[in-house]
Amino acid sequence: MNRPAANVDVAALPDHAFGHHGMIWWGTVSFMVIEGTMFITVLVTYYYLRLRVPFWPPSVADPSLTWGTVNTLILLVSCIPNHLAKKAAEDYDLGRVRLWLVVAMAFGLAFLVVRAFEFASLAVWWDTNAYGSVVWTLMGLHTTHLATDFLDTGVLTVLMFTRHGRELRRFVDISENGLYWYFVVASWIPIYLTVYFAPRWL
Amino acid sequence: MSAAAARDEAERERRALERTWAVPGGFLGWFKVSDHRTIGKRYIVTAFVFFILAGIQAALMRLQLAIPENTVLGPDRYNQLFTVHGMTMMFLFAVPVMEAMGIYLVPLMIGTRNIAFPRLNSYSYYVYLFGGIMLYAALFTNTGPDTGWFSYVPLAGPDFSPGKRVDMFAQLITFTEVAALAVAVELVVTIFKLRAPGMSLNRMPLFVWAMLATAFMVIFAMPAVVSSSTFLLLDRLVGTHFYNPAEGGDALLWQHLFWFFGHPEVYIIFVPALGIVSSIIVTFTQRPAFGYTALVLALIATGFVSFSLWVHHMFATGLPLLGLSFFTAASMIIAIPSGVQIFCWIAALWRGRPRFQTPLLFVVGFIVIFVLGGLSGVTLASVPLDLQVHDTYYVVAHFHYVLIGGAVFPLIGGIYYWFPKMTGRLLNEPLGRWNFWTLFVGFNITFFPMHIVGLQGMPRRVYTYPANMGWTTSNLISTFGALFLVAGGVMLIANVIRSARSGALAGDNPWGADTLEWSTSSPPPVYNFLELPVVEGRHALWERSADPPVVTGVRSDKREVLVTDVMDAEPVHLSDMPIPTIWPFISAVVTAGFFVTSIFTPWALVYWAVPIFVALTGWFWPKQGEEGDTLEDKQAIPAESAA
Amino acid sequence: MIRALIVLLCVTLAASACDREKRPFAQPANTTVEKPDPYRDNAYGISEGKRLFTQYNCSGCHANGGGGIGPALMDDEWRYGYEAADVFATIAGGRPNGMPAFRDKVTEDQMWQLAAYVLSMSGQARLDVLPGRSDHLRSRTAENLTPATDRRQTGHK
Amino acid sequence: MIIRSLTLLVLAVVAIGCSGLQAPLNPAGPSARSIAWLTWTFFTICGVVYAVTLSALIWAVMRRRRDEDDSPRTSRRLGTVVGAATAVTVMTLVVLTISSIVAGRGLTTPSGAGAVVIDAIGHQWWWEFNYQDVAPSDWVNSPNELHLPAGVPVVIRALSRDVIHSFWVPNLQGKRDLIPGILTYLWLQADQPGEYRGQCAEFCGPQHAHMAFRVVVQPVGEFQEWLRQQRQSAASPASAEAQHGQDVFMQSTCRTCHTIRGTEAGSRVGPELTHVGSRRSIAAEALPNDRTSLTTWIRNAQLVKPGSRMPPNPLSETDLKAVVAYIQGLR
Repeated sequence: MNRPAANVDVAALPDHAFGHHGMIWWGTVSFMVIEGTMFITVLVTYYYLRLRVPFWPPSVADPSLTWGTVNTLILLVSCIPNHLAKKAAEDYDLGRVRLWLVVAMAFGLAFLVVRAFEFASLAVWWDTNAYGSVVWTLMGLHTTHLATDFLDTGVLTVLMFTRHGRELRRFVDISENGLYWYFVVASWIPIYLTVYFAPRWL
Repeated sequence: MSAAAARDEAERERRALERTWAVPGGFLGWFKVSDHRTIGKRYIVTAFVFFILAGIQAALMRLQLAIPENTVLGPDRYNQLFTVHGMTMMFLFAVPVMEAMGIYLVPLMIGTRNIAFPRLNSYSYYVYLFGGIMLYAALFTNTGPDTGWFSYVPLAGPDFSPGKRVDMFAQLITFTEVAALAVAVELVVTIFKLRAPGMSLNRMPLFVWAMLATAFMVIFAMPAVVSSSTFLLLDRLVGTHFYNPAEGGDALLWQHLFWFFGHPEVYIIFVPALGIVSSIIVTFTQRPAFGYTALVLALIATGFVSFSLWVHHMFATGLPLLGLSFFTAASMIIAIPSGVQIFCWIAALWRGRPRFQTPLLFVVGFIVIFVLGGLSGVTLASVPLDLQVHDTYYVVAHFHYVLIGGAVFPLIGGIYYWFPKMTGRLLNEPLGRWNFWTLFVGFNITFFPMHIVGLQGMPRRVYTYPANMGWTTSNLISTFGALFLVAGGVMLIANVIRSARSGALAGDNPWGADTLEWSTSSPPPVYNFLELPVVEGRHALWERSADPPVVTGVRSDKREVLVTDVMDAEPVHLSDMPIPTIWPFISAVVTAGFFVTSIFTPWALVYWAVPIFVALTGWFWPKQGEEGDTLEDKQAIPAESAA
Repeated sequence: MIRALIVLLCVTLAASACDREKRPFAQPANTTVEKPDPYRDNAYGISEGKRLFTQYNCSGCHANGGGGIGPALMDDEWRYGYEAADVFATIAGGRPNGMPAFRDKVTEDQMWQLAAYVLSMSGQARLDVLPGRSDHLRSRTAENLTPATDRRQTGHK
Repeated sequence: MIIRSLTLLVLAVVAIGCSGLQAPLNPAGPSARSIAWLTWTFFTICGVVYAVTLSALIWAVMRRRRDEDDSPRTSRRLGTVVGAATAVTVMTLVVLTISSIVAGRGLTTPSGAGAVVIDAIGHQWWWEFNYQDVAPSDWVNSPNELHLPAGVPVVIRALSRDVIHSFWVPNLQGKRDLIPGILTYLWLQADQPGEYRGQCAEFCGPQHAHMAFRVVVQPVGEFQEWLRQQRQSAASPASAEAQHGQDVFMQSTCRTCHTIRGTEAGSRVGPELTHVGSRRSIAAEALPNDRTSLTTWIRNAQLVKPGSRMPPNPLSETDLKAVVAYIQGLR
């Protein structure tokens, strides 16, 4: 039987799409919004607690800048391999994807190690006072994101070395994973400024 | 080709779809299921089970309060009951059941074959289920939270709430928020990316708009309470000082964070109900929605304004009055969108030819009750007035009017409305009318006197009261009314059980409704639609041409759905829905294990890190039978269509 | 099989949780407790003990368990025994060199609560019943963060 | 149904009007009065709105249908009506908001000078009222009974020693939370001598329900007299039995928590008992202040207020009788 012309034929459409054309992007962005909101609530808590006391940090030393700054640099630089991996994925270049993912992993390892030193340099414990509590929570929350993103990227890297790596969909996953990596880095900037400079400037 | 050939063709297509979208069988299959209809139904049923449990608790409380100085329940048990009642209603019934309606209906309403991220969907269901089980295991082992669903610190803090009762509160929040946030993400993506071609935003059914607004409110409101309850858990478990004034913490911090979530929360419950009301009114007046744009804008406005009201729960804390006045104004403003919607609905009823069947009865009942609740809400927005009635039974009356009247009545109406679609059988109509009148009368007898006793100075959350205060009569009346509510609940359950087995067959579209879910069979087949529809107007089924156009070229040998663009729902690409697997269930189990363990020791994170990682990897690792196009196929695809 | 497992789980849950969460409010007027150490593994009793420890100014001599005029209570040294009954005896009857007798000043029930708390100070109770940090200036690590000492190795010294 | 609700509402108004000692709509002071006035304004306006909306609904549901209902003209008309209704709503809300803010401004500042300052301190589950004075020896501590001079503005300094409570005397003023770590002030004034009831309005644990207090408003002279009398140290035992009672009190668990000025009992754990005999009730309004209640309370308070901080006391019947006699003598 003959259909009216209005029928929509989609047989020729691809089985994946990058960026806001695809579903994965929307999912990733939604989760970024959720986690971003959570970061904001903790940051708001930090400044709210700041207003409750005359001196900041209350009765403890400022955190030392060294390791935090080192880590910030590592994170910023890690955007380069991340960007290249993302780009390689968007033009389906399996070889370069593999290469840059591995490099990104190396950076990931680096900032996880440095993060350990950061905790040591905070000069306060979570149960010393409310300041210590909120600082440790901020750092802990962000470290969780670093760790999960690191492992997530790790799984993807392994995946790209298997036969599944040849599936076009995976390149979308790589691209969106890159987006999430940017988010983790971006969310660190306000936290870095808060944890390390709020005690000095406020 | 000949008609016969075409019929065979269609039949072959149908068989193929049956095979592809088949629900996994067997014992394990039960845990693998990931289609939105099954999960949605499980969500709804579970939520109603919790609703019944919370109802029983309410009945017990009414029993205790029936007469002054009553000793049916001691303070210890009573406080656990009112706390768990509140938590269950908020976290285990109202929010989940509304999202569940979305899970079941949205994909059908927008003409697609499954919800986005179906595995996340089943994961969220199990996390929610385990959370509920944890809370009730706690209640039955005398570990029920006893500091109120708002659990103000320092009462809920380590110094004044020994044991693990409050930790159960904090962790239940984590459970339910994880589940709710997951569903919110699915709904946003489903609504934005899986709409049938032609269903541009301005043609979306009002229910879908409501679910979209709700999903966004969930996304922005719930992180606040996740943070605050985590702080509480940390204070109790590892000695942080977030809420310890002596060490720079602050008791009001909890209230700010909690109510920043807590106020949107009530709109998260209420807005989907508005969607249900609009759908029912459109169908039972058999007229296009009156003031569609106004209604949509009202939903969005409600969503926005609901984030600027939280302080009106804190008028008595002694914050500066100037600030309070702002929140008075904001709380007044939110009455405007609600008003607009009420007016539109009344206009729609005025203009249309309403058929007074049970669903519409519940909607009219909703208007009668909700307007009163809304008006008492307006009185509460006034700082001086609130200072007198805050934390009295007046407030109890108010929020039961807006939550039961504003959300549960439409919900039950919605159950009567969509039950035929979900089961293929109509609920019994006469019994439905009885059900409505019992609930309506019972509700008013129970909750109206609470306004009075509140204005007579009876505070909330008291396990008993003296005889000489003149509160006795009102309380006795309330308890008497509760009997009607119990009866009404029983009627609903009886009706559902009887009709599910022997109700009249519904057919595809028993009410002559306008939205897409009524175009497929009742109950819908595993693939929802034999041919994905193309939408030609705002009221899809009322505005479609004689021989309606459909989407062709979607493969039936794999779980393929059509992804369209956000604004105009133009086809963008095809996407394979993941096949059912056990991993989301396993992930939910380890998540639950982690949450419960972390009530008792901070090392939980260490113990469960590896299991969680394994489970999630197992979840995301590509499965047999869902391979997509590869680099090799790409060479084959012509350039222009690949771009 | 699965049912059996669930039952088992419930029983254990109930067993541990019910001791922990009991709120023994209405005791008989004349509290002579038969069972020694009635507040072992009872979070409410221990936290009441903690409250009384401050209100009855035990800290006056024992600091916050850190010790001062009186001996420290947070360490694992027990001159007069490490059972609740021993501690109870100490509180009730007093000891040489300054520990007064509280027999007539504090009800027996409250002395058991104090004993339970004193033991919990050095982490000698189930982790899930130990009190958390208090809403005061931080004067010590919260009880539930204090590492438990192995009672069998220590004891009389 | 609606009719029933409305009649109930009317009945309610009557009920509220005449019921008494803890009712916002039975004001006995300027603040409570302005709030009550505001309340009635709100109720009237909201009542009218409700009536109009419901009549509209009933009409919409009941009216006979016509053919021109579906004409676009009708829809346009309805649109205008809805628009108008919305406009009216907005104006009503503006009026309500302004009236609320105006009424609110009056609540924060004392109308007259010479305000008496009283500390209201919340404890689980009783109230402590401190009347400070230049000489600490002149301070008066009156648990669970707040005495106020009539017609004089009083400032309440609200604090809490443990969890959040809420100070609420509906007949005089709206409520104010007592929050640990935060000091807040509340102004109130009572016009006429009389007795009112206040109650904790923020959930504060097992005995939240039994955390009330008595407000005694006296003419200024009487109030001063009461203060003077309260400043006295405790009366010494009048009878042999009372004397025995005092001895028991001092040697038993009682003195561990309670203060009786003029004796060696000086602990601040529980309420001060120096003038307990003069108070109308005991246990934060849970029991009347008479022999039997006192006996029950001292023997095992847990039977009256399960979870309260007052422990059951192992006293022999004679000792108990004696203590009660002694306590009652502390006027």
